[in-house]
Amino acid sequence: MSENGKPKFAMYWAASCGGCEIAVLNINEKILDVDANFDVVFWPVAMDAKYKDVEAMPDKSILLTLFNGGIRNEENEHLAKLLRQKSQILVAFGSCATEGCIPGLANFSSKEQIFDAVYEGVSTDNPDHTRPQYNYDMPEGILHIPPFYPQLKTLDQVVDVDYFMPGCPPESHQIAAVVELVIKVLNGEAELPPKGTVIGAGPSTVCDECGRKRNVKTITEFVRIHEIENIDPELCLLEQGILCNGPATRSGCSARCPAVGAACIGCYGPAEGVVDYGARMMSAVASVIDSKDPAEIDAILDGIPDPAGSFYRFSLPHSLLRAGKSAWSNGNS
Amino acid sequence: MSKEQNQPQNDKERVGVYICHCGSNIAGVVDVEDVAVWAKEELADEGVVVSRDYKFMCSSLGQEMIENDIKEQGLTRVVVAACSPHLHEQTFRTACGRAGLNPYLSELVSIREQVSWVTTDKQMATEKAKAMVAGGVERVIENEPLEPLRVPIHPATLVVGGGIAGIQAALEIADAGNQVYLVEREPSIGGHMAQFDKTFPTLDCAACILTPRMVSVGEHPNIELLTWSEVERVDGYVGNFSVTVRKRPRYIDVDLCTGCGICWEKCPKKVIDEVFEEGIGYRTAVYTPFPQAVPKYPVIDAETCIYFQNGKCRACEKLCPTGAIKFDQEEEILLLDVGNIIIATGFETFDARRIPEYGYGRLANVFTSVEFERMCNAAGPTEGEIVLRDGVTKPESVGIVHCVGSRDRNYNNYCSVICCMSSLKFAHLVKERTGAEVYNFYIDMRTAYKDYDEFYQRVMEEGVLFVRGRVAEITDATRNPGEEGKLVIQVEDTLAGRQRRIPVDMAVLAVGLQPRSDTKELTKKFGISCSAAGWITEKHPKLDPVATMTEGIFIAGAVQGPKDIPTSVAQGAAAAARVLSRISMGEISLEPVRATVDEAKCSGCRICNNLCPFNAIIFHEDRMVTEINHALCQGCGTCVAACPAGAISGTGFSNEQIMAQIDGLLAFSFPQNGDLVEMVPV
Amino acid sequence: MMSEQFEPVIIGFTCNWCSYRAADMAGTARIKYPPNVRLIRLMCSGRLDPTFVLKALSRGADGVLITGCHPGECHYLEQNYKALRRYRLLKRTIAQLGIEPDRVKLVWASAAEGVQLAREITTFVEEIRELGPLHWPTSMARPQAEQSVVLEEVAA
Amino acid sequence: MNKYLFYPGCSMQKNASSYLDSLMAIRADLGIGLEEIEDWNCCGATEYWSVHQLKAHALVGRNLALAEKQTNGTNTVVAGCSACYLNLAKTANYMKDDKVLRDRIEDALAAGGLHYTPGSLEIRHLLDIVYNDVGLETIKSKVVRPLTGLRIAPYYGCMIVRPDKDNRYGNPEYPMALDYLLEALGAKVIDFPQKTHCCSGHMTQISPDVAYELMHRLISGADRYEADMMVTLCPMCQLNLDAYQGDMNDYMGTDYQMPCLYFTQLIGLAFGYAPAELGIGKEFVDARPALAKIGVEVPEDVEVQKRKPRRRKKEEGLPMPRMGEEDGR
Repeated sequence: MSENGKPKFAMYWAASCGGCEIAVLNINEKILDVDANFDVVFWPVAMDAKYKDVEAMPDKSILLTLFNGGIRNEENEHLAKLLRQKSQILVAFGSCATEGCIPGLANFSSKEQIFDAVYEGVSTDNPDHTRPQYNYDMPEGILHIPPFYPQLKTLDQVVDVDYFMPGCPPESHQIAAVVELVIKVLNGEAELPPKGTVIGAGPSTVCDECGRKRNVKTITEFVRIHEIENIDPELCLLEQGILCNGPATRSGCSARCPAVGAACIGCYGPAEGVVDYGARMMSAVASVIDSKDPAEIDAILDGIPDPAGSFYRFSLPHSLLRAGKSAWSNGNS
Repeated sequence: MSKEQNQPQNDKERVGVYICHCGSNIAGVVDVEDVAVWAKEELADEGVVVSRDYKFMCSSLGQEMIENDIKEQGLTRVVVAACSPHLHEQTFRTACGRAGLNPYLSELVSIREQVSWVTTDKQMATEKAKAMVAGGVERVIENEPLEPLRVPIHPATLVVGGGIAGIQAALEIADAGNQVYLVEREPSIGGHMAQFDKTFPTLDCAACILTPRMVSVGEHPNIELLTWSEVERVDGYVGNFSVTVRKRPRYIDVDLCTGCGICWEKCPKKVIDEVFEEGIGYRTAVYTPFPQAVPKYPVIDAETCIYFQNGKCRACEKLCPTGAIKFDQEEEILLLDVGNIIIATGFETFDARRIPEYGYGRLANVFTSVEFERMCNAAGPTEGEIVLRDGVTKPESVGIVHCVGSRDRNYNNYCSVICCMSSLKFAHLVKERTGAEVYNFYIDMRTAYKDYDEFYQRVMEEGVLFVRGRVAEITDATRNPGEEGKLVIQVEDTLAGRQRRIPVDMAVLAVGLQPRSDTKELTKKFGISCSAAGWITEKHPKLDPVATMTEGIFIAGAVQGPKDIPTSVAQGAAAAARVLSRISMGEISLEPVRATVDEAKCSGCRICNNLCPFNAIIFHEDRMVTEINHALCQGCGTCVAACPAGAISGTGFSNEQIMAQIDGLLAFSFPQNGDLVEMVPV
Repeated sequence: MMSEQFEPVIIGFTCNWCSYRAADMAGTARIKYPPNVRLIRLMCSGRLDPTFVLKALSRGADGVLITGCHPGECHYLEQNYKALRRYRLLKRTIAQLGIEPDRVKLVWASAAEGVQLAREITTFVEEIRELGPLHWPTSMARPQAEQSVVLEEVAA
Repeated sequence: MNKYLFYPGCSMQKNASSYLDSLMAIRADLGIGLEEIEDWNCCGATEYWSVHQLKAHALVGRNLALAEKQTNGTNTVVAGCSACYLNLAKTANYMKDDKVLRDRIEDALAAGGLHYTPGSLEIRHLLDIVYNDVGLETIKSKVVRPLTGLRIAPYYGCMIVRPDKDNRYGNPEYPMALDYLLEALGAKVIDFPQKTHCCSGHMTQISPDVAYELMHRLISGADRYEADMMVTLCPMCQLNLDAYQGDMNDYMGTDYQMPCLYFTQLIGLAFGYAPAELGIGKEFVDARPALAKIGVEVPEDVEVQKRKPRRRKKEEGLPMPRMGEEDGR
């Protein structure tokens, strides 16, 4: 409790795009409830604050911390540990923190490959082949930038996490609901869910909220969305040959993408209890391919040009393998 | 969510591990003591509190050991490392049950079939055994207490095949007061046995002993006989099969037909009877295969009937005293509900044309044993006269060639069992009826079983000649006047150690038995499996020879492998006994391996909807959720693996069990430099 | 930590009705094959969830052998085709993750084919030996371990 | 036009020239292009193999090496002579399977600056090409003078079917390829029991009495079936049955006049070529009387043999087994 008697609230972004922050602002007037009920002590995007201020806080003095973004470098991990230490409730907020999300796609490549792309790429003019130095001697002393990890990790891979809130970004109405819940809890009107619960999402998958008509599924070909003349606005996209991740993706987003004719790409992550999101999609999609002949099966599968990308777009760092072999051999070879 | 991070740490379960020596079967290769000690130490964190090794875990003492530990040590899980679950899983589950532990909280790890019997390196074997025990322990912790599914048994039984095995099975079950449907493809029951004249070794007449059985089948109030019919498809599962039978049109009204026989006496169309007469006799277009046929009603063979071919004739119709001929009869499709099925579809004989050097089909006087059976039969094409192909000349010398298509890499590797004895029978009949010189050309004489070898002695005393050696060729290319006009049998006499050319008037090829050519369709239809050779696989070669891997489906007679009449009859009765015990129990309990949908998680995406070949998956449009019918579910788990939402769980083989087993199996790698090293930190 | 000959660890998934019985038969017939493969019994190859394969690979298996009834001989009529389809897709996916697709192999073996199964296992063990260890760093199970790597770099 | 590397072999050049002539006459109709292997040498026949195995292999190896050098567009080597075919095939296969032997042969070849890659060539007999590549349909379509009424004993000899792993001529124990081929030409082919028995090979030189006995079996066999002639596909067989038939008759006290021609000659006749173009007339046992049956003009001096009509058994009694499609053509 701070002197004004309000519980403390913090929000931090690690390796992320900032969309989660915007999503929080998108809860509109509800944001006022946040201010009314919380004392915002640390939120780099919204207000000025120094790490040392946080370090100075007593342990567990922050009631609620929404942590978004993955763990990409030493600084991210340091802040994750620091905020864990200072917070009572640490929420992995958004797809990056829960699963790795788009930044996690970097786990297909080794650190070298990433640096090559960034510092030597066609769009880069770097005649001296300069690469970042973690330590650099200056007259003023040693300059230090946080080392870049071989892989991006999810929040729960570096610290203990209380709740997980998926979404890229989490739907604003879900955020509002969570905020509301926490406030209720504060006023003793509700109970916190058990530790480890996924909050701000449904128990089932996107199809549950999807309005499209569904039949028994058999897939004879896969097409990219731009390849078909007119998509049936009523019919299940998967049945039209469009690789839609809806069946394997946790509900909670109100099936926004399928609703407007765009395939679900899986930002809400796996359903309750699922160990590996990509494996679920693979198994489901492959099972309904309408062929018994290996050659024909392969021909149909050719319609999925980038399986790993399609099935692990948001969840690679949290999948069983976590990263491609090159990202593993990084530094270990 | 964070399940992956915390390794399976288990503080509540108390696991007992038991390593079986199986005499020296396992202990001879695997260091069982070491495995037991290791499990106690290394798997303590997993909850292993007891770990023992014992000579024979399946012995009553071994089982008691488990029971006592459950009671005294309060074990909540049991892992036995011994033989294949297909042998003793039930044994140890029952033992757990006796001690009050849910039977399904035990696991049997197969370190005999999968380790000691297949591995030479003892250290490697021991390490593999350890890994498998670890896998078993991790898995058993995830096991849930289950109750076996109870399935009611429909009292009716389907018997497929009306040979002697099928007849025996049908009678046994019907006599016990239960409904039997006996389906036979041919117009009459009787099978191969009905073709024979005499049966070895007693030489009693086949018809005399078979006909009474056939008649009682025909008259039996509890047997519905469906001849000229075939099983189309089989749905359902043990206790509740529903079988579709196609009844081909006889073109005879069996209610009017008296079987007087005028129709086939007067039928102008004669055709070679390729089936019952094995191609050396004729029948008419309307016919019964043989006089004592059951049922007595003929069939009209539309393929050959003049009326069906070119719209004229109808002689039989005109002449039938009861107007029983019905050319407009159509095929019927019958739907039968049965609880159990006995398959007794028998065998086919080897096609002697495949061995051209024996000249069958080219040289008139080369006969197959089945042709010869018909020839010997008093009711056969020659009224039992043994004559050459010209139909008149009696042979002065006959050569009987054994193992034609049997014990031969080029054709069938196996021994056809009955040929030695039937060849001896032929030799005797030839002697008896023609006094001709008879040669038997054999590889080995195989006359096991009661009174068989005595018969062999007797035939030898009758002066039949035996030449040990595989026949190279049967030819009409003669080399000297002595061979003129005869068939020359070229053979290496391996006792005399020389090549011999033996001229004979008639050669009889003892063709081997082989699986029916439509065995593949049979196995698909009934969901059973067959060996590489094509014989139906029994549940256990020694201890369960008449059951199949598929619950509720039994086999009897030669469909399971070459067999003589006594054994086929015994198997028919055995299969019947198995069915009867089930009928009297009224229900059986099945493995509770089933899939279940968690409706809260199911999004109604319908991915799983057409994955089930047993139609156990139902979609509820109203609630937009999928449900699985446990009665129809066979527990394959395909839908469990396919569900994108992870909403379907499978008992007995749950994700948790399998994932845990993987963890256990991989927790320790192969020994590098002798001792175990961790592969992945557990 | 490598001994002179690399001994791969392989997880094999078997079907209760065919390949598992084939394994039994191989045993009963005392047919020898390398001990590198540890079998897991499923009711049907159709039960095979790609998750299991990824799990095995992530836990240190150098290869995964999937076995089922021959096409058209599935005890559950046609579930082995589902296994086939998943297998084809899974190989494509792991290839993108830099894992040699040949580390996962699907073979058919009927209950009667003990000899064939033993042969397949022997061949596969050799193939994986050729490929060498999958070499998942043990860090996989311990997130902290990469620290050391990073710190070395920092020192550098 | 299928192209093949052609290995004529010594006998086709000399005593079996009629085999070569007839082949050359019909090859265009059959649509087979034959490219002779440059500078080929003897195949070792039958004797050299018993003299020195390795040298014999090396001898054949040279032919293979030369053939391999010549492969353009085809890697199939065709031999008309069964002995040549067998020897070429034998060495080619042994070199594939037996490393030790391979190396030793390679050494020998290397000495001559040659090399053969085991498996690079396919060795086949002419009948195999005609029956399996050209095919009966093509042949039927070219027949202008069907050999109707000509009763032929098809004689394969022992070398092309032992071994015949992939059953190119039907069941090795009782091949049918030549039977079907001759039927396609319109001839009546007898069911010749000794079709794969030994012609006696070089027994004529080593122990004539054995040779005469063996030949007698074949010729009397053909005669018993009232064959007008025997048809062969091997110079060695033809030589024995034709050139030594007289001596055989003297020795056995028989009087057979069983002509023996090459299957290529029969194809030629059916395709309408004149006997002379096919080397017919060179044989010891005059074939022309028999050929008169199919209206091939015959000089007056020879009088057409009249055969007593074969007394057929009345088709009564028990039916014969029906033969399956594949054997029943």
